[in-house]
Amino acid sequence: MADTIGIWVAALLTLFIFSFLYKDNPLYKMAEHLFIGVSAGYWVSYLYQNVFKPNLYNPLFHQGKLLLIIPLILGLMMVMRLFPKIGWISRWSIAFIVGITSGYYLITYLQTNAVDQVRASLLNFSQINNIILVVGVLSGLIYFFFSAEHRGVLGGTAKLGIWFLMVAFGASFGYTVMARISLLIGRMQFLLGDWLGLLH
Amino acid sequence: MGMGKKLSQIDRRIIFLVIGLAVALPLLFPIGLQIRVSEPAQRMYKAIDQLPPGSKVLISFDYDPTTMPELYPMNIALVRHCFAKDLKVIGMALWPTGVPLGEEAFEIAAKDYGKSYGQDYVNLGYKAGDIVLISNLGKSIPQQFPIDFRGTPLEELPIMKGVRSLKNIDLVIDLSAGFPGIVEWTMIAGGRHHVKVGGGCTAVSAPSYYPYLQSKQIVGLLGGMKGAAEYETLMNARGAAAGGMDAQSIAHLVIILFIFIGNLFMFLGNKGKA
Amino acid sequence: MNRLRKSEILLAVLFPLPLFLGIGGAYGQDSLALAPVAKVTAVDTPNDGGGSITVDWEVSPDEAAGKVTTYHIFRASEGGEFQLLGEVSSGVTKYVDEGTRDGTKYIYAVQAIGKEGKSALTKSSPVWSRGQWFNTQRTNMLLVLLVISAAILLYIRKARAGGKLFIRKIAGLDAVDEAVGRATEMGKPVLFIPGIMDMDDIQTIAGMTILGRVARKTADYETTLRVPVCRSVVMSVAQEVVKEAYLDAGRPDAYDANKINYLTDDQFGYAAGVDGIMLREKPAAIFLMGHFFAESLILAETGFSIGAIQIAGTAEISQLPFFITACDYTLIGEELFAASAYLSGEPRLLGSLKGQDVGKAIFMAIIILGVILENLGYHFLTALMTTG
Amino acid sequence: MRRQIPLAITLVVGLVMVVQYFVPHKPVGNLYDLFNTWAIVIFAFAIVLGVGNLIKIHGDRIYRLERGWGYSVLLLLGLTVMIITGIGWGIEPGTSFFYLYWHLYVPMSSTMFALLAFFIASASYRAFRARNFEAFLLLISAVLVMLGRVPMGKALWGQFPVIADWIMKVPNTAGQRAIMIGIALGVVSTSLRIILGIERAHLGGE
Repeated sequence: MADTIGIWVAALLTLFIFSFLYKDNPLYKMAEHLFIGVSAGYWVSYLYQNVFKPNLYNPLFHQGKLLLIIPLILGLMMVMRLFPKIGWISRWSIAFIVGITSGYYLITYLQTNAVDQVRASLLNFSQINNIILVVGVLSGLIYFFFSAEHRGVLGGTAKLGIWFLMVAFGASFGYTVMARISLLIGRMQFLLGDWLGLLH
Repeated sequence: MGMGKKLSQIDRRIIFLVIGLAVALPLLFPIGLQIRVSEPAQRMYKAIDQLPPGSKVLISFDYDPTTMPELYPMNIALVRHCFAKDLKVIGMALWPTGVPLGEEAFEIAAKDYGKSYGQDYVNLGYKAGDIVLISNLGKSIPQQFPIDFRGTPLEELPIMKGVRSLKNIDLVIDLSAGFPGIVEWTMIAGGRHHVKVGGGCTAVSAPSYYPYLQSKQIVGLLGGMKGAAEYETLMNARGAAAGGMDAQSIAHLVIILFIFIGNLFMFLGNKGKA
Repeated sequence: MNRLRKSEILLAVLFPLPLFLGIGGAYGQDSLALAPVAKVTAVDTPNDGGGSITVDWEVSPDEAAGKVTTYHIFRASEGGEFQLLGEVSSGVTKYVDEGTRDGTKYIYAVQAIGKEGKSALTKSSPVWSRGQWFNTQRTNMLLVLLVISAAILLYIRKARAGGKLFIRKIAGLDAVDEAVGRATEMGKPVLFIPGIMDMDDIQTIAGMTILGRVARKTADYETTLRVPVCRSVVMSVAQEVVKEAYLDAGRPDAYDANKINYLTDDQFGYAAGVDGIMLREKPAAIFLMGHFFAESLILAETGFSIGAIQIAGTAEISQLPFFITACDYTLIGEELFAASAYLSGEPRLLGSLKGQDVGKAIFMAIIILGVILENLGYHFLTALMTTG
Repeated sequence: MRRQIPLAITLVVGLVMVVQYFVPHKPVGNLYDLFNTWAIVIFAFAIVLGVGNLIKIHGDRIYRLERGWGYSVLLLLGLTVMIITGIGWGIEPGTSFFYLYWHLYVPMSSTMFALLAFFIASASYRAFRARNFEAFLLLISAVLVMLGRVPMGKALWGQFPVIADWIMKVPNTAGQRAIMIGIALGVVSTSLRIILGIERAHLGGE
């Protein structure tokens, strides 16, 4: 019974949102606002149960890990942003978070997305595909080289580079289309199958 | 103003209707087209297949309901494969929204293979922290997840015996819908803690992960619903993804046709001007 | 009949066999049915902060026959009793103990376990763990990091000292004047969309620099500039930027703060709002500069359908394809930042851009050199570039 | 004060994160562990900020009975119910929180993104043009990939999937890699500027 009601509610909300395709209307606006509220509430409950309770409240108040007072304070400072007068205090916590992520990204991007990728491009030319790959990487990098005017050989190579980029963007394009269609298929499977029972 | 111009300014709602039908009709009246398995999916399959029974696999459910049609069928197919090979599966999530989805997939697959919670699989739940969390798992798993999703302390779970950190994990499988996802696992679990990483992602991000495949930073990759359908084919179990492939085919043809017609108008229009 | 008898005989012959061999039944659990593991080495796990010992062993000779299912790993503090630490499946020959106390001496032992029984313990020599001060596997990364950081910082310094730094022409930027000019001719407004992210996003910041340039042009040409935004902070920054540009152009009277307004934080709500503006006001030029997501194609499509000149720029790779096919000019990825550095003349941006170019040049040189060496059969550069 | 302390925090924390990569030994390693654990907790507080803003904006709208205040009531209702059920009785499957998640949140968020399929279709017809050689190349590659990655493509011509695989494996990998290396360098320079305090945009404009 509860499941049947749930499926009907879900189906109606799905249709409300799809109604936007015809034109913007109150049913869509209702679903949209409900959605924003529900998703924010979802995150609050989740973080409370999975982070706040086991990582801060329990260890701090039940296991006596007093050092956790510091992140508690930094966390509260973050929330102070809600109050314009003392909002500046949130900069301390933001500075902490930004420091951690900057330090982290600095190293990880350099390793995984630069050095590891360069190493993987040191290929043997026994296969034609390896040659194409190396030429593609080099010419693509030339395109993003801003210290010299793209003229002559450099210009030609940059041109080749942009072609490689375009083929890559084409692949992204194709895959994005694929992804969006898949999501629509998922919704249709729900409407036609779970709700109306027309699919087998 | 010729017919071309008029047609190119056709009411969008007609186009919406066409694409809606292109997806709905093949679902109602399936054609049953054959699915070809691509190399990255094959590699993912092999990576799991080669693991000796009892190996520990960590699956991170880093996706949400918006990408469910793509990643959920993969989730089921991958867990099934692990269970079929008698691997021990530890589930967790960097996205809170992924936990219940992973849980559901666990339950479905566990029923089919007669696997029991705590012994053969466990769901540790979600924890905030993104990259920082992954890095911490490299030091200690129980410290980050003192209890599992159901509130049981980790030391009471037989499956967690001998699992202290990522070093004791034989393969990380990530179901990735964006950030944090397979890139972060590759960077930290793979790059720093030397654990094998593979998994599935949305079709949107698949092209940008190919360099990691070529450099062997990831062992295999399933891209989008098609990737899921390929894995279902490899497992000989047609599921929701394989069932959607006819609709996917027709919708792609319709979109290609739209692009072609649109460009034809432009071409004709330009000719008219000249 | 015949078959039955055969199996009966077989049974009779084979039945005592397990007893005879001492496997199976009550005996098997305690007796040592399997050959022991050949050699167990335990060493301090290298390049870590301590608290960890790595145990390696050679497989039991019985593993090839498929008799081994798992290995048990034991640990004893010196003089203490062996305690079970963990188990791994057959085929695995390594176990990392992450729970050691630095400086304490331990002895490890490995035992093969099978259906038929188990083997004797094979012990390691005593070992203790400690932390290392430098991870030697990462020397290469340190080198790369230092060189690139130095290049970036040096160029920033040079730019600050007033040094001239050359940046190549960026095609999309030339089109800005053309687009604003056309809007003026047609007597229609110019629309600027700075993406949907907040001011803490570097793409939004880059977008604001370009907005300054566009605003300067619309001030000169006396054309209306519309800037609908998705974040309240972005609105106040955009108002500042535009006001300043109008002041610079000597036309502060033409500046209208109401033309730069906040719509909504919601992604699709914003897209619908901007669509409405496009359809009502029919701008002749549209700039999309900043961080865009799924709404990019909705915006670009509507802009295209009203026949506007569209110039886009974003570093969000997944949205670039839609801009490239639906807009007249597109700044691709880093070009957005280069354009912003070029326009603003900010030393830190220009310097960074130059420093990054040095990085690119180094990586290109390594690739060329590495490929040559690989093809000549030398692999040391590849090994050198392998990160740990 | 308001600027100096945050800059110092970023500098110290950022440097520790970089240095620990090279120095695993105790003082550095421990500090790094500690920071990590704290970061997770502070991250979690950010949600309070988001929800606080939401309540502020929509509470205001209801209070002033602005146009569409009814929608704001619905929004706050959804928010409240999810928070009360989730914090009060837990979030596991079987709870009322989970029921609401599954039948409200899941269908709505999936449908929001499914809308994009329609918009892509209409943009394909009305806007995606091969306006120059580059865009032409992009569209050709897109069409080949779209054909090659679905079963229909294979049914039409056996070589479509082979071509799509090749595009993905070779030119796509090359193009993506060039972009990746470029982005990595951008991240390095931005992070470096932030840690050293050359870049201060994240601390706000004042």
